[in-house]
Amino acid sequence: MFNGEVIAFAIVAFLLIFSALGVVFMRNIVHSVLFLAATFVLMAVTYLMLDAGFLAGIQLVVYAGAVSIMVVFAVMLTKRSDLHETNLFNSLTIPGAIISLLVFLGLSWVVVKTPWNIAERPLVDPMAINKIADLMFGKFVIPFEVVAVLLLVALIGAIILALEVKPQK
Amino acid sequence: MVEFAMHNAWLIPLLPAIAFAAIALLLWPWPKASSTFSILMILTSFVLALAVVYGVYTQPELIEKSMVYTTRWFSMPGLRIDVGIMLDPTSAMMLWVVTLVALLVQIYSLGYMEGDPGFSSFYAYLSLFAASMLGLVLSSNLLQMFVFWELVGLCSYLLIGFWFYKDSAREAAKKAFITTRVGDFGLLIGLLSLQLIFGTLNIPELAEKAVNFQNYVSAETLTLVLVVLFLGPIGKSGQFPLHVWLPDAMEGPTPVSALIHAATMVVAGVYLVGRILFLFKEVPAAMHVVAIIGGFTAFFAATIALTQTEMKRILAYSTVSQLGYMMLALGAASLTASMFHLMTHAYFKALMFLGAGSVLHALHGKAHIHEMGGLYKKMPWTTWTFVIGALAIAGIPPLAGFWSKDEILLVVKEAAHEAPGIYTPLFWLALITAFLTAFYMFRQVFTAFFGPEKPENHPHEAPWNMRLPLIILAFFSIVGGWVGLPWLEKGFGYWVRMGEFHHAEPDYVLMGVSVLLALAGIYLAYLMYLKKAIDPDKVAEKFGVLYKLSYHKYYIDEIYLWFNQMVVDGMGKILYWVDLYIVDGIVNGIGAITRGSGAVLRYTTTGNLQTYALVIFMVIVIITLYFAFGDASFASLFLGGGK
Amino acid sequence: MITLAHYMLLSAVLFAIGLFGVLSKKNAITVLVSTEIMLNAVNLNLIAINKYIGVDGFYGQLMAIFVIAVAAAEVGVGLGIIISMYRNKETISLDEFNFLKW
Amino acid sequence: MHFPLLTATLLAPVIGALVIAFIPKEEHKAIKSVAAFAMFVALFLSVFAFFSYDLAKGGFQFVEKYNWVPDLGVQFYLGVDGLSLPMLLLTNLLGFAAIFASWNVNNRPKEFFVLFLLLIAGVMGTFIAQDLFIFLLFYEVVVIPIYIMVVIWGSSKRVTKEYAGMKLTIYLLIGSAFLLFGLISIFVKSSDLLGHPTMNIEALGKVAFPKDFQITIFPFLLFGFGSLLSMWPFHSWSPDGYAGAPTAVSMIHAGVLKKIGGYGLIRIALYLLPEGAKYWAPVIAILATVNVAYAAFIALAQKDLKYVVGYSSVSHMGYVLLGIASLNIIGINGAVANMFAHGVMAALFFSMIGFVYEKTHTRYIPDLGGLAHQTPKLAIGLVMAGMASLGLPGLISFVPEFTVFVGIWKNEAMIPKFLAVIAIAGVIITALYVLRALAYSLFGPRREEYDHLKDIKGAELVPLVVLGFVLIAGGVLPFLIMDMVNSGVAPILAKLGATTAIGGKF
Repeated sequence: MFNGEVIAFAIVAFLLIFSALGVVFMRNIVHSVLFLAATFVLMAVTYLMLDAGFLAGIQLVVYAGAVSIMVVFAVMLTKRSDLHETNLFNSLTIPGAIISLLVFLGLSWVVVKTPWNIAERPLVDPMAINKIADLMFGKFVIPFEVVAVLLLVALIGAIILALEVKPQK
Repeated sequence: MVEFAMHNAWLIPLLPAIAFAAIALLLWPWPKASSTFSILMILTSFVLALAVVYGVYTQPELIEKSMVYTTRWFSMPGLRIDVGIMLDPTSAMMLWVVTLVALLVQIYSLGYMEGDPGFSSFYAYLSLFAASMLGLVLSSNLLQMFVFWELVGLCSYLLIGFWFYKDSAREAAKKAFITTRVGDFGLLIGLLSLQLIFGTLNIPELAEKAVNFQNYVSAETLTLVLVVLFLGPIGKSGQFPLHVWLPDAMEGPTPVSALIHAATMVVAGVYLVGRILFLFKEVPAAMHVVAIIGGFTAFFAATIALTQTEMKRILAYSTVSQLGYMMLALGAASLTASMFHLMTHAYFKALMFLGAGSVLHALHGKAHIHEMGGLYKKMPWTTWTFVIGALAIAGIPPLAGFWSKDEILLVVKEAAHEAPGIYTPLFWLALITAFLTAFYMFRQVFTAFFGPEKPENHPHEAPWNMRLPLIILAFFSIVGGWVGLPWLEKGFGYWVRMGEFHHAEPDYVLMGVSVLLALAGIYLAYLMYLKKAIDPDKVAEKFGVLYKLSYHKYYIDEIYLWFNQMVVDGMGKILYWVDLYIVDGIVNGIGAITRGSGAVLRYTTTGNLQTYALVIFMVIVIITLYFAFGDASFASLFLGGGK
Repeated sequence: MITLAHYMLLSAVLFAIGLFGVLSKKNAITVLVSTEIMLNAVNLNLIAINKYIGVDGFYGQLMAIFVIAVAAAEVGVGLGIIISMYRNKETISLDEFNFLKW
Repeated sequence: MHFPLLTATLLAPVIGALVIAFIPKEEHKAIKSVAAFAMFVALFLSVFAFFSYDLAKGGFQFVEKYNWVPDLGVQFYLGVDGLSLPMLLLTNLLGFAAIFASWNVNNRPKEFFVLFLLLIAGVMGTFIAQDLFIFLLFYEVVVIPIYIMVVIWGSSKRVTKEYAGMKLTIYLLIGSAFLLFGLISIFVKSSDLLGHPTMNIEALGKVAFPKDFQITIFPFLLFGFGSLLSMWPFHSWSPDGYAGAPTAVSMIHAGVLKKIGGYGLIRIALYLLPEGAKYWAPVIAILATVNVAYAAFIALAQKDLKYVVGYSSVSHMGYVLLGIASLNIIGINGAVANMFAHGVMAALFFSMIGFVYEKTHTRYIPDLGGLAHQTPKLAIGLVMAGMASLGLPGLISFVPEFTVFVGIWKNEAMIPKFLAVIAIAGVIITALYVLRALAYSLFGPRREEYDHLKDIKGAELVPLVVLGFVLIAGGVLPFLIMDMVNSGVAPILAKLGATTAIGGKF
């Protein structure tokens, strides 16, 4: 029962949940962000366990790399002198917790109750990246291009939003 | 010519209508052209009317069976209204009267209305009136008659209010229209009932069906219908209790009073009842109502006329009284007497109104007889023609009024043989009225035209175009009654009648009594107002309350005014309040509830992003829970699957 | 034996944690970051399903790539908005931003 | 393929609106001329349709029918019969006159005339659509322009124009909500009975709805259409709405829009649910009598000319309802003709009051007076409208009113005589308030403060001439309208008569 796979999953899952909780519960925003980076990395590990190496790579590059850095920049730009007590709960904590718990229970219930149509053999293909590329530049080329445009627009939008507004005279 | 006129009698009302249209659309900037065209048209109508009268005279069969041309006006299953013309001696007589008086009044107005800013429109209205009145006279269908009936009412309204810058004229016009409207309401209901009972409003067909009306309706119902219908004539012909508008109508220019409120329009009620007298004859109770209303009005109006001081008002009450006579004659089932008096009354009353107009013209609008006096020196034509009119109305032989009034007294006396309970008092009332008539007429004559001259007045005789109509009408006031002399074999009564012709023997006793009463009235007036042997003020004091009642017209105007202001307007105000605060209040209340709930519920919109997210997920949870534990089949309704 | 259900339950836990963060943190950055955790949870689901159910191709992974791309864009814009919020109000506490009302 | 006359009539104002949309907004003259021309074309086409309609043949003519949403049985079905044609003609007459009545609109004329032309197209559509769906569609097209026009170009007196516009719109929408419920029930029921969906009114008329269903659904249609027709107690939008609305909207609203209620009651409620109508007729009669008397009394207490006419139109709608309640061919003929007559006369009234307001900046009767001195032509117009309003014979409204009276007088079984007497007595009160309003605003001593007023002239005369002509022509030659109406009402009555006579007593 306790083979390597299970143990690895248990450890990764524990760490993942722990770091995610850390993101939410840390009272210092910097600590929060550190835990976030950990979460992203651990997520990449999970992907690897699911035989999605390419996705794991993307996860590392985009999330653990770019997004974390961006968040750090944001923290830096919005920081105040004292970084303690920068990441507090609001007045909705208890209802929020209840709702979150209920959502979790609901999701779990769905997961457990649904008779999943599990394939006989998991899809494991070393040439996955080729197949993905084929799909991306074949069947899904239009969404791909749209996402590209979206990224461009987001880029410009982010610049404009973050741009210093000159005080008008 | 005669043949042409008989078959194209519709031209008679059409020509003045053309004059109206031409003036209203085209000629109004040129007063001279307007009046000339209008007079030309009415003159042509007059000539055609003469031709028709002659034509009817040569065709005695029309007495029994009128000549009728009809055409469809509108129809639908169960309702067909025709319009047409109906020629018989009665309508021919009316054509003659209306065209004659209309023509003379239009000529008279040339002088009377000279220089008035509304000269053209005055002629337009007069033409429209002539057209409507002639149309009414010729109508073969009661609804058609009602149409013209209302149109003459409109003309009356416009002409009473002709000097609309006067508040009094404006009010009088309104009052006239509304008072007659009250009557028309009854008339309309009566017509509706007749239409539904008999299925037609064509007069000839009604006449055929009236004979055996039991096949259609019970006598009681028919009586009720006719009494309600009679409200119309009560209103139009100024009978009690709807007489109040007629004296006020004297606010209009005097030629209008002569034409509309003396000679023609006000007799429309009499004419209408005369036209359907065959129905009234079938149910005696309805006849009695007509007779009682007529007889009472004759007496009642005469008592008011005794104390009035405005010249035209005296004449107006006299008109009301004389119309009462005509109604009384109809109530005694005599079309002849009624129409005969209608005709002679048109002559002498138009004459007196035009004479009064001439006086007003000369005195620049002084209306009270006490402000006049000794006018006979400066205005001989006016005075003597007026005296002829007064003698005629008082009933002095051989003037026109004597013969017609005598005829009425005679028929009432005859009717009294059959129903003495009803007609005997009315007969005595009529006799007293004859006395009163003579008295108040000569009170006016002696006060205004004779007696000492007032130095502040500078009267002058009227111009020729005003004198000419006076002379012509005076002529007819003298000889007009001779067509109905009781000794004639085929006199007026042979031609204008309903039912069998029966030649009444002249009743010399009655003649003598009525002449004596008239002379007594004149003599009393002479004593009181010319010789001053009896002081009128003392008499007035002696009669105290009665005098006051008469002077204030029995306070009927005040009662109506009170009713109108308190009850009708009050009702309006109350209902408006109800509308504003209850009907609308409920509506606005619902609106307020909506707004109020919005004002409360808007606080759920906190503006906090996370609250919104919380609510969203809460709902997601609830829906999930519902799927988990609720009625899955209902859930599947949204999701589509699940079966 | 680790099955699909395990991964999905893990994903559900992460999703719930992210949701809790979104609902109950004051700091706008944390809220944004928490949504990233939720998105990651979704991605985890997609990839797991792709492995255990999706026998006929890599649609799940492809979808996850798109999600990542959109999420990256979202973070960029979101942080831009946060910075501009900070510039205007000198704070990024969401409790202070409640003018979306009445 | 014959010339699509009805579509052309319907499109004339729409095209006009499109053309105006491309005219620069400063070109007031051009905008107004285009609007006038578009309405002239529509008027010409509808007059042509009116006189080329084959009375002997009857039924629907100039029919155009295309399937639109087959799944719901919706057809784009236009056609006119003796019921629709007078209404179509009326719409275009009033539309044409209203363009000239608003000749002096200089505040955003472009938007005004575009909205106005769309409004006319919508109203026209409701009258010529023979499909329930299209009918409702056009009806909703009507509501929106009215709201905008009242709120922008209206006038605030007793109530603000915003309130008036809101009230008007909400009432119209509440009415249409009732209506929608009733019509959908009919549609669903008929689909069940027929086995296939249809929205075609003619086809629905052939369905025999169960009696209970008819009795249940009829009140929804009654109150839906009734609130359009300002049936008591759903009338209070009407005076406020007219008072707030600009002249052209008052004209169209009082003149034709209200008539959609009466038209719908006859065309849809009576035709589809005859037994329901018989059951509810006494209620209609009572409400209608209340309408007549109640509104007439309230009109007496009014001091604002537009309120007088507003309440007067509520009162007149009582006659229309009474005619419908009589449930016999005479009464219903009268009701339809009365709608036409009242449309012309109310429009003339409102256009003249509009000019009075434009010139004197007041409609408060005690502030007016003696206007006949300075503006005689305006006075003629008002007097004519007033006389028509009080049912003067020789003008258009007498014959219809008389016919309605015959109708209700005839239906002794359902309408007690005293109701009829009260209703007829309404003519006295009508005379009272009309003559008062006329007397105190037009007649009386000359007022010097109005000496500078100019009488109506040029384009302003068009409403008076056009509507006045119709008033007189319709009054002198009533068969022109009555024959047409009769041909349209007869088939509906044939169906009503075919149903078993039930007392309808409560």
